[in-house]
Amino acid sequence: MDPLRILDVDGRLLGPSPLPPEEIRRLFAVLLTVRAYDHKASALQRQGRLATYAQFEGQEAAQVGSAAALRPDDWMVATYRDAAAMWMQGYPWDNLLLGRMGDERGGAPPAGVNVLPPSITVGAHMIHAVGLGWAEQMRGTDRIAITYFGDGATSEGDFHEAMNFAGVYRTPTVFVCQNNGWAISMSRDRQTASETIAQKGIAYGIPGTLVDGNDLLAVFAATRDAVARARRGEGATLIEALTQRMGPHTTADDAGRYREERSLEDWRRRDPLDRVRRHLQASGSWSEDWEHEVVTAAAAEIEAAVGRAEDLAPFGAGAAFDRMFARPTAVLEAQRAELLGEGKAGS
Amino acid sequence: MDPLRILDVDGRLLGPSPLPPEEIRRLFAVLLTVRAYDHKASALQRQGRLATYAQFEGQEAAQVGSAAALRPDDWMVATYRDAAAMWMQGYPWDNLLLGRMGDERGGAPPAGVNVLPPSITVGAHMIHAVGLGWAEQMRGTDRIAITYFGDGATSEGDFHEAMNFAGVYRTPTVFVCQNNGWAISMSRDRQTASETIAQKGIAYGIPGTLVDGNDLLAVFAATRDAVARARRGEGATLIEALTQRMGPHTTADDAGRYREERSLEDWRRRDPLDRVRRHLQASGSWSEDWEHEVVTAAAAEIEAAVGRAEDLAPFGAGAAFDRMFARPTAVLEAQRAELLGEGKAGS
Amino acid sequence: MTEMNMAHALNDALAVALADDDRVVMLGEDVGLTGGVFRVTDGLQERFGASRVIDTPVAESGIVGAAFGMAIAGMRPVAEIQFLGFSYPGYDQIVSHVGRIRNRSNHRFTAPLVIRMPFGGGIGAAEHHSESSEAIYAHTPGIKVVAPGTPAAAKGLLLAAIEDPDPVIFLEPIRVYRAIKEDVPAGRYLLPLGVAEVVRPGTDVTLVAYGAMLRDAGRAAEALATDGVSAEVIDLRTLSPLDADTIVTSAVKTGRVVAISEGHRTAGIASEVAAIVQERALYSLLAPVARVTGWDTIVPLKRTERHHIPSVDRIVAAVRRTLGD
Amino acid sequence: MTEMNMAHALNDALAVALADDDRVVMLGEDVGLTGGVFRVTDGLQERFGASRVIDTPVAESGIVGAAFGMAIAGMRPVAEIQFLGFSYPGYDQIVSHVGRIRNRSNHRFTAPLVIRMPFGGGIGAAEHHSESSEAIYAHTPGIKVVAPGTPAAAKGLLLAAIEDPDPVIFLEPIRVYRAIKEDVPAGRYLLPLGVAEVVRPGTDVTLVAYGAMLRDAGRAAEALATDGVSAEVIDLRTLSPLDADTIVTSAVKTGRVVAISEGHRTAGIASEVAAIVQERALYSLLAPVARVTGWDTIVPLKRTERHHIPSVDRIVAAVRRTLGD
Ligand SMILES: Cc1ncc(C[n+]2csc(CCOP(=O)(O)OP(=O)(O)O)c2C)c(N)n1
Ligand SMILES: Cc1ncc(C[n+]2csc(CCOP(=O)(O)OP(=O)(O)O)c2C)c(N)n1
Ligand SMILES: [Mg+2]
Ligand SMILES: [Mg+2]
Repeated sequence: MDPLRILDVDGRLLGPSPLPPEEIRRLFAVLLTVRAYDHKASALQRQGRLATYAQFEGQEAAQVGSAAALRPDDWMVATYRDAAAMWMQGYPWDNLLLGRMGDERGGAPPAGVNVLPPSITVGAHMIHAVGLGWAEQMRGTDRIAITYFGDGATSEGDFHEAMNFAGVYRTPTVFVCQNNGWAISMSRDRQTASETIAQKGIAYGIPGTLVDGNDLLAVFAATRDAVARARRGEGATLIEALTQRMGPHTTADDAGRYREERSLEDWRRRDPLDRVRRHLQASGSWSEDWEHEVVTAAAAEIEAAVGRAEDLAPFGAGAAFDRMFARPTAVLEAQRAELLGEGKAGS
Repeated sequence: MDPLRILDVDGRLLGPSPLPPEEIRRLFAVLLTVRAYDHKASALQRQGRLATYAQFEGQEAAQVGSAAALRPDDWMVATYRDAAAMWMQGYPWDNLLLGRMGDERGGAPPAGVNVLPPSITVGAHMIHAVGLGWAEQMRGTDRIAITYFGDGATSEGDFHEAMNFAGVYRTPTVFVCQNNGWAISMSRDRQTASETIAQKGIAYGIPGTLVDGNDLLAVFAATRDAVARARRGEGATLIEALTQRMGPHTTADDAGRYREERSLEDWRRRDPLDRVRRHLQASGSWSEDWEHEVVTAAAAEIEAAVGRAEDLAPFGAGAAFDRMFARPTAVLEAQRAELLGEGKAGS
Repeated sequence: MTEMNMAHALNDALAVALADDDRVVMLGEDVGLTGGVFRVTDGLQERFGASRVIDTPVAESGIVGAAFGMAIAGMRPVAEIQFLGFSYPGYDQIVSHVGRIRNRSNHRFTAPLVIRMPFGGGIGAAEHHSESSEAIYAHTPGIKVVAPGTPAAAKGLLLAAIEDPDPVIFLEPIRVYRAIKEDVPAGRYLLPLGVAEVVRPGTDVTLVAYGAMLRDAGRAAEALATDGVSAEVIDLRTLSPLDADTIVTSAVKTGRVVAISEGHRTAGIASEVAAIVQERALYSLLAPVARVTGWDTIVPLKRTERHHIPSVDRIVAAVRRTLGD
Repeated sequence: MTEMNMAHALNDALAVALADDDRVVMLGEDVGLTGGVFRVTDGLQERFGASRVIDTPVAESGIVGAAFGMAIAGMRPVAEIQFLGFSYPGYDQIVSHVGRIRNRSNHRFTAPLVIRMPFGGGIGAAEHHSESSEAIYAHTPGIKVVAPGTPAAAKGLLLAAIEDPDPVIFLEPIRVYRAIKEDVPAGRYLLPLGVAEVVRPGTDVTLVAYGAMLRDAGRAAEALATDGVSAEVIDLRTLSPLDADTIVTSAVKTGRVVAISEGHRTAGIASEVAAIVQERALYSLLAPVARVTGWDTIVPLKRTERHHIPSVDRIVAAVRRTLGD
């Protein structure tokens, strides 16, 4: 299988563009914005203002290209590394940051945003997207569900069960695997003896597509087709986006222990932003000023979100008891009272 | 994919036989024997002398043909429906019967028999075969491990993890899926949208083979090749044996609720014993007297095993406490004393 | 009111829920065509269609995970796991996801689903089919755990579980399914979750039980009554959250408590009952709270299973010990 | 004797086991190349090779299941699960298979494996990374559960777990890994499983603790000592089987017990301690056994996690309540 590629590393179209020029320009601005966020979040982590953070540098096209193919009301179920995709689907920076600051309100995007909080455990969340899409099918809407996961996640049993259910019930689910080469220190070739991840679809009667994950247009085209198929009621698709995580696994990881720095050189040449910039440059629709403007505006927006998130007063001591059920049970109320010193055990 | 077939329903060879005539004759005797067991066990269950029993009628060739390809010291990890394969690998009738009578000693075959007690849960046991074979690999033996499972079991996440580990570590594992068309009331075509189960191997870099599971010789040939591959250190193979369970799921099941009786007509013509009998008849190496002799001897042997199993005095009241650890813990000893009325709580 | 056994009462409850609320769907292994291994869902697929009563592949994690997704999207799924012992492959979905989404999203997303599971032994079934590990789910935050002991309670609690805005694990005592009949109210009938019931008043000792053990607690109370011992029997009904007030009120009154559970002893439901009673009623206790439970062993197979499940004799003997006899 | 922190002591134990016994192999996610997320296995793959210290795919059920198969075949696998919260996808393998093969086969097959898991909170980690659900494993028959609180105990117990003929879940308190140092004996050093230790003698009250809470129990004892209250501190070390005798002996002596656990309260380890103490020492008790535990809520994220984990203040307050202050 050769991966689908539309934009080569020099920014040249290898075939008809799936997107009009203005839209490519808009998505380049998005790429710049999400990279600005990624850098900002890493910086905040270094300053101790965020807990562990999982960078997505290198994977921007895979996330932005795929999310660009969605309708605003579609469901999204993604991971700790998918802030770019989530943001595109309406999940505010504020929430993403709050989550990383260790505040449960990070998991609560505004009403109408159908994006679940990022999955921290690996593997379990894909079947949730199957269930969400299935429910929409039952209710007769044409809403679909997209789920993001890594190469490592494909080893979990839950990947298998999710794909199998999606195949059997032809649920409107788009499975996007960002194969970034690594699951922490485990390289892709030792994660599974399957030649590609895309071919795993065969085991479920689900078409698998291999795309250059650093090619915004290829990722968009593949996802657009998968979304259209799902919306038409024809079932799920598995997309493998070949990419590379340029940073460590998280800010707590030392990638030097398992990855040679020079193995990244080739990937740097394939940077997902550079090739879109070259493409825009070639058609004269890019300028340094414009890029600067976009980045500055994004930085300001993100900065404002950081401010809001940091200013949000933490929950009170007893708040956890309120988050368990629609109404706290008597057991929880008694424990809250104990915590707050109002109750006396053994009385 | 066309299933491998060597012996057609009329008992004619479609290619060279993988087994010499005497061996085919011997295995026909085995087929007769295991069918005699299956019928006897069903009868015992009806008399209330066994608990629920899972018949394997129709699947004899799949089990006998594959187990015939093993060395006596190879590991076997099979299910509640695989008594025939287990018996061939040395698991005594006594133990199989004891298990069905609800006695833990059923799970203890004699020393030297490398067959685990039958797996009652669906799916979890395949990875055990991976671990067993892996351990043999580590110790430098050329012992392999075979595991049996059904079409339904391929939907469990553990099937996926087992196949993936076997692929990654090239463990000496032979995966034998008896696709008998059903998982209780769920037909194979609704279990997975994959066209075949054999093709699921592609997802793990493991070769998949589809065989006529009612063809003793085809099953033998496919398993022989898979075992040889595993023994040579070349890794695992997935074999899908197409067959049909002719009885209900278990003696507690009413197959009439989900399967049309006439859907079995075609399968009756493909009976795994009939075609071997026809083959032997054609070469003049079968007689009614001989078959009668074999069945009578088998019946006597099984009857004797039933007697021994039924005569075995049940465990005493406190025995469960002895089976938990090499030596019972103080907690267990206290509980045993309580059960036996020697201890007084609250004293 | 009709006389029903528990399997029938549960079937009735499911039919009511499916008829009353479009959002209710059922899914599980063999729930449709065959009506489930215990026939609890008998006839429901025929009546409500294969898209409301869904036969699934053999994949417990998938069943729970898909139901969870459906619930978030606004459905009211009722998932069936064939036996409690087969819920373990779906354990991560239950503990890590079903019980957490409300907390994780600060109420923005919720998972109002019910996971039904037959539980307990006593029918000489194969290994894994006689589990009574409800304590592990009671220990899990974010999930309610319900275990009825009688047909009417089964119906009222199941309908309440389906209407509850949060996830509920609903445990059905296997050996009670067809063992007892009683009058069950027709139509929509609700019993509150989290509320235990004094099913037999008494003055000398409190027997705390649930599920299949409720019947044996009642039998023990009968036996004790003929000897002049008045036992109060409490049906817990909900194992999480436990109705501590009902237990403690009774303990204060009788001064003696026997906590009965078919589950393993260590860190089990009976341990929790004992911990609560000594915590809140120590100075009323005339004897230690006795635990009559399954042992810390695997449930033995048919031939010796009877030594594992608490018997009426063991309950009576425990009562006698607390009475100092 | 060398001064070591717990991570170092565990690494030392693993090196001893790998060096002494060919049958010992390690497997888990990232245990080899990176030496594990907490560096507990640092350098072991380099020293013993990639076939003895095995990096695996991300598949907890596969890790446990494969290790289980290896153990049956005669190896002594030590599996690592990256965090206790990630053991749930492997839960079925642990409960349905690892803890059962000896019973299922009446001793014919056994599974001497160790499953190591970091547990507990206190470092402001992401969701699922701060679990303290050890009670669910303690409730599971056929498995021993060990949870050291100090570096030397960690080494002695881990080596004993590896040599044990039965499966052991070995829980390593995350926030202790590098928090304390003490002298750790060199080479093969064994501490018995199932034996609790009185780590501080006292007369007025017994504090029962384990894992990371042991340190806080000690601090509480210090604080109480300055007020003239003499607290005895027991390090449980093994959670299953619990060393009831040591607990009860102390309870009889002091008449007051505070059971401390970071885990959830309902049907937790502290509940079991309370149940045992009231069962065997009721008439010695001067006050109810107090439970100081994590709440029945999901462990909150970083910003409010501190309200969940029992603090020294909460322990002291509980002691004061039992003293009637
Ligand atoms: C069930 C579970 N097991 C293990 C982990 C620890 N863990 C976090 S991320 C990760 C690697 C995942 O790799 P991949 O799926 O490729 O995603 P990536 O991090 O590369 O985006 C692991 C093992 C976890 N979070 N959940
Ligand atoms: C984990 C688990 N889930 C469900 C069951 C109940 N069950 C027993 S057999 C069976 C069907 C299995 O079908 P298949 O794998 O095709 O094997 P077959 O019975 O046809 O031989 C089911 C669902 C079980 N034993 N274990
Ligand atoms: Mg990856
Ligand atoms: Mg089958």
